[in-house]
Amino acid sequence: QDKLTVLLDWFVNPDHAPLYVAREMGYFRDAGLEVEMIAPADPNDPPKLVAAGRADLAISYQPQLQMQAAEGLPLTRIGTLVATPLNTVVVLADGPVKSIADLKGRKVGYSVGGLEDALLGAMLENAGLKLSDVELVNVNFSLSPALLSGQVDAVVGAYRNFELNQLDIEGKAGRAFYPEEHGVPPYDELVIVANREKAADPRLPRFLDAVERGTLYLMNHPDESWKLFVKANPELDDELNRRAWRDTLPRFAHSPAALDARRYERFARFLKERELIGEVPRLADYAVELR
Amino acid sequence: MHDLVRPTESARLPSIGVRIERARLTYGGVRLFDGLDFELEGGRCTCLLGPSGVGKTTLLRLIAGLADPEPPTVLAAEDGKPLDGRVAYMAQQDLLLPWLGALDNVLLGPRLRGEAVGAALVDRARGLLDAVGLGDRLQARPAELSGGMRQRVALARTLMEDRPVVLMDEPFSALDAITRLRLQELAAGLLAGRTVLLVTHDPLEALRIGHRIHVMAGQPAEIGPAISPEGSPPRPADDPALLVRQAELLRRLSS
Amino acid sequence: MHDLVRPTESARLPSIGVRIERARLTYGGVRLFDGLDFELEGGRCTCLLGPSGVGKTTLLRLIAGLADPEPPTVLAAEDGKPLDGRVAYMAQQDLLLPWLGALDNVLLGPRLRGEAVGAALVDRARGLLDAVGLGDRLQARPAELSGGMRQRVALARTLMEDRPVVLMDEPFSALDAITRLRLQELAAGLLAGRTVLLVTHDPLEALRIGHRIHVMAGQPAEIGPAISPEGSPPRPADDPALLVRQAELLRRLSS
Amino acid sequence: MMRAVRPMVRPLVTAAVLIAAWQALVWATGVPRFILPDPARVAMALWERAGLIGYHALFTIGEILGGLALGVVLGAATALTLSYFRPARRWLMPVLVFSQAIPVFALAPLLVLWLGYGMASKVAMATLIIYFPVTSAFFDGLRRTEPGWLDLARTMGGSRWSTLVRIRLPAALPAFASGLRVATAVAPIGAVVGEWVGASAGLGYLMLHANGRMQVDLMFAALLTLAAIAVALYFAVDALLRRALPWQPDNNPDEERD
Amino acid sequence: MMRAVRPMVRPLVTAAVLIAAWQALVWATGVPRFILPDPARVAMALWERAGLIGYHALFTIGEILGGLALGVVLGAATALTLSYFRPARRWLMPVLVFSQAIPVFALAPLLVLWLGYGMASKVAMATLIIYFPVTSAFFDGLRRTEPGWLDLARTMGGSRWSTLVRIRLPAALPAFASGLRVATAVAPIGAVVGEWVGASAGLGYLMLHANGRMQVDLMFAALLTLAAIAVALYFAVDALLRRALPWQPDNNPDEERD
Ligand SMILES: Nc1ncnc2c1ncn2[C@@H]1O[C@H](COP(=O)(O)OP(=O)(O)OP(=O)(O)O)[C@@H](O)[C@H]1O
Ligand SMILES: Nc1ncnc2c1ncn2[C@@H]1O[C@H](COP(=O)(O)OP(=O)(O)OP(=O)(O)O)[C@@H](O)[C@H]1O
Ligand SMILES: [Mg+2]
Ligand SMILES: [Mg+2]
Repeated sequence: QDKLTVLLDWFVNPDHAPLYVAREMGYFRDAGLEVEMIAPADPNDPPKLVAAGRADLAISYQPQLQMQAAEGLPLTRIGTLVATPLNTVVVLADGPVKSIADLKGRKVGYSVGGLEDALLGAMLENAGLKLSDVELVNVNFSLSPALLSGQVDAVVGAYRNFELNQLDIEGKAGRAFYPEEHGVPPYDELVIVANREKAADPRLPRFLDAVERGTLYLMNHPDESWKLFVKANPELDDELNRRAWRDTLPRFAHSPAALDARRYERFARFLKERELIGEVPRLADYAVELR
Repeated sequence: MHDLVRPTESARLPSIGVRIERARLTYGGVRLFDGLDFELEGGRCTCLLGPSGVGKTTLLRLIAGLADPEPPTVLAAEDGKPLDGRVAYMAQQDLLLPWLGALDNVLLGPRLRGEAVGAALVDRARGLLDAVGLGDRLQARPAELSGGMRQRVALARTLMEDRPVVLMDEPFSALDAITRLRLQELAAGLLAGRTVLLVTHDPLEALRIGHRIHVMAGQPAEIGPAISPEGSPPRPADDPALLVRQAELLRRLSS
Repeated sequence: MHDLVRPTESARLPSIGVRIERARLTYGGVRLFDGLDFELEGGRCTCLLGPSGVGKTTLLRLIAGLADPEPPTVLAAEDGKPLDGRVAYMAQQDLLLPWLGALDNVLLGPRLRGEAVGAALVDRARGLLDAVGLGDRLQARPAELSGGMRQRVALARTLMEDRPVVLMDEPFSALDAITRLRLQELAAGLLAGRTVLLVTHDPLEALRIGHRIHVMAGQPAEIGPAISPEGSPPRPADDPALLVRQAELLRRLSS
Repeated sequence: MMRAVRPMVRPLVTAAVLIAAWQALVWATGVPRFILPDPARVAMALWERAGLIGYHALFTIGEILGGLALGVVLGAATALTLSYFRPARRWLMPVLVFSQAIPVFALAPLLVLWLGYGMASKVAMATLIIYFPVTSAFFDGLRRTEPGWLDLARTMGGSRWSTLVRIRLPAALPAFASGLRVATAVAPIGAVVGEWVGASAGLGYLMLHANGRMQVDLMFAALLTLAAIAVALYFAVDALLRRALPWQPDNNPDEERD
Repeated sequence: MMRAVRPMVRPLVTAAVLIAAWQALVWATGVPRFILPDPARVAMALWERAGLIGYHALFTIGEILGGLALGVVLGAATALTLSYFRPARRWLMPVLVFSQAIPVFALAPLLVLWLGYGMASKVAMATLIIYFPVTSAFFDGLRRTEPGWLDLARTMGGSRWSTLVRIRLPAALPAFASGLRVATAVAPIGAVVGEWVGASAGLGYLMLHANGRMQVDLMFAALLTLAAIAVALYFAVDALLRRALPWQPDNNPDEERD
């Protein structure tokens, strides 16, 4: 059994379902791997630690990866976990904001991830506004509470599978504006990154195969998978996670190891346009399809 | 004598006697007092002598209301009113506040009582410090004063209090013989007509300024009968009659 | 006299004289000493009297190496070696450590020097406390002791030190006349053969236990010529010759 | 009888009053339950998830105790160094203050890189938080020694070391106790912040987790547990300190007799 | 001459030594630059982004000063209340300790809900962090008054209030100063944590932002600025306190003459 350390992007949540299903179903064991999963508190840390050689793999985000690659971090994507964006701009359905253009002059809360203001800027420009037409407030830990309690009129960085359900459970309907429908190129929300120098590590293809098996089992047996998931994480057994689970299912990458090169290049150009990166890094330097 | 240091109304202060009866007090299982009776005659100076550790300070504190006597102790003023607010107390340690200069230390009483400290009070405090020989060290902090100087500031502070009952615990112990004589006279003059209890280790001092002198001894402590020297204090230090009395006192002390 | 309290080797201690020359010291712009000369005769007890605030304590601290004199001050022992480690110092305040009991306070010196505190030392400390009348309060913390008791503990601690030069600042000031006489005798006995400087305010005390007696006065302070009473200390307190000398001393003090 | 019962009753009454105040706050301000849930809800979470909370609490208690022990030892050692070496004081003090101003998220990757995701990085973080109050208070105490005692020690021929052990240290104990009290009160938050560095157990982890997933009841239940640990620890240390320093005056104005 | 120059030179030398140590650490451990950049890189960021950093620093300084002022005033008031009312002491103290154990992220939504996203919520956060050290140290000082002075005040007929003002307070000032020193050192982190709660300006915000963007150089540049502010503030307060308490013994073991 080879040991493999995976740093999650954040605390365990249904986005990580394929990993947990693979573990609970014994797919990792079958692949000769003993996988340890660790949750950090700051999503920015895991890629750094993988780049520094402290862990084998990290779950990160495609935009972050591209920014990190542009900063010269020796990271490379080896797989995809969630293959669509999850990020959205969310407002209350019964609030005054019916379209992106209605955000003019309003307060928008965000949690500093590095990307959110760029996303919002692109969406606003798509609607004929500028980023300076809204007031941005970093609300860090509490996107939904800030929105629900009327502290802000909209939040960016809310996940479509989570925050919308959260609002709903609290009895308020939310309205989501999807970035990919408002001028932002599509991207992979969750990717699996490894240290570039160690991309040839023979454990990695085995790991991806196990994740793929996990994903497929998950899609074939959603209810059994849920049971496996909450058995491993009993604290997640609640209404919100149940709903998030359901909403996340269709978004998992059906073929985790596959790389859509154009998608990455398109998004890299977007990042450069938004001045989040200085130069468009070479794709081969930060994303591979393992063989 | 400085006129300033004597408050104008002092002549009108009524003299009150103080009586303590059946006093009982225990420290750590040891009965310090048990059925102790003692009386301060109104308007007179009572001196208390006795071996170290016999309980003189404790008795003073008891009268000042600072010790917790046990029943059936009775502490009463002659006029039946409580003693609170009518006692000035000078402790065995100087207890000067280190952050205040000499003058401000002397003015502590009025300030604590929230009295308006006007020119009159300040002048009186100055006068008292001058009288104890510290007229040129008004601003000096305690740390800059010698032991005897600190004791003199504490004495000035006590005299500033202008109370009908004055309790003093070895007020001159750190002073040289000459300064001591001068300050004994000063105190005797300023405190004339008050009820004074003065603890001292110097028999001659007691004989010079006491109307009545008691010796405390034993465990539990007992207070012996009064010696009342002739004449009125302050008596001259070289009075031969005092020397005779001194021998008697020493005899009582050593018994 | 208790045998225990006298360390066995004390007889062998060499007696060293101490000389201080052209001492100069300024406090806040005031010259306390300027060209002061003073000598402690080896093996003798020198007593120092003087008005409060004249600088007695400061001089003592200077000899103990605790004050910073200015040039051209010279401080020297007769044998030419430095005084460090050969001086015992008893300050005007008792300076007992509040967290230690009486016995532990007396044992502070050996402990500070890292000596092994065995039964012999403990017995000697006990003996000293017993000799100062505190044999039954060995464990009492300073806060539980009367002022005079605290002074006695400090005295015992100083005697415990067993140094050839002993400096004591008003060591008996808080004691009653009888205890004082007893402890003067005890100290005189235990310190016989040592070089002692004793500051006191009591002329009789100086006359009883001093070989040489000096009066300090003035500003800057000057030290007068020695008075050397006949006979060897401790002299009896009722020696009529002492009374004559006392009058002389008082005259010098008041001039 | 009454007196014997009291010490047991008071915490209960305090708790009851606090809970009532909390409930009143919730009613009065109409604060939404995803921001501040009402006591009943939290009690339920506490009850239902007792096992889970207890499991995580064990980790946090371990971190608190570890951080406290290490922080106090290091803090005391630093205070000694500071007061014993003038150069240390001049050069080290700014560094210490400097270190206080570094936010966790800047340090977290470094700590993890060097200490890993285990207990060590959390204890290090708790230590860092506890360290400064102890150092500062103890150092202040060490330099406030009554000069007369130091003179005495000097004439007695005490070495620096023995003067330290026999005089400066005991004299500084009340100040040290003061610092220790503050340290005890902040230790739990230190441990929680340490879990921020990355953890898979501990009350801080549980809270963050619950917070991130809007399990506000569970978060507050964990928070209550943490606070209870903090209060218990504080009073234990306080009682210990009082017992250890019997010579120290301890009077409160309202106990002055009139 | 030499002496006059020294106080200016020392901080520069300290800084130089620290920078050298930092560089050495980077070389020795080979820590990657995206975790700990080397000094030159950070200096560059500091220089290039001076305007940006300065702009954010102003906010943070404002928050620190506000929090410090409020925390000290509230802390002092609480200490007085605690020492003057036995009930307060019995019932309030556990609540205070309790409050210390509440992590920011639990409090943040509440604070923001009540105080908004402006300066107020950050000042509140900084206040909360400063509050306890001040309260605890001052309270300790207030109850350690020399009993003799209290006896004196009693016989002199001092009211509780005047005894407090004239005796207890000045006597507790050294302890208060001790607490204030700790408070000053933790105030900057209080402000940064406050910005964590939700902000659109301030060094904490800038750091978070830079962290998210992987601009590690900028993050460390902001961190250095914050730390410099902390050190400057600490030494200013320390100098002030020493000047304000001239009667307090202040001796260090290494200044003992041998
Ligand atoms: N630290 C100090 N700062 C300023 N002045 C001081 C200091 N210590 C002593 N003095 C001054 O030096 C003088 C001598 O003080 P010292 O304590 O030596 O007197 P003394 O002769 O021992 O008096 P006493 O008999 O009252 O103890 C006094 O005027 C005192 O005010
Ligand atoms: N707080 C205390 N706790 C325990 N015992 C105490 C306390 N205060 C005083 N005592 C004891 O009470 C006795 C009397 O003390 P007190 O101070 O009254 O003596 P004193 O007659 O004034 O002696 P001195 O002449 O030495 O000042 C002493 O034996 C002392 O040890
Ligand atoms: Mg007494
Ligand atoms: Mg003196």
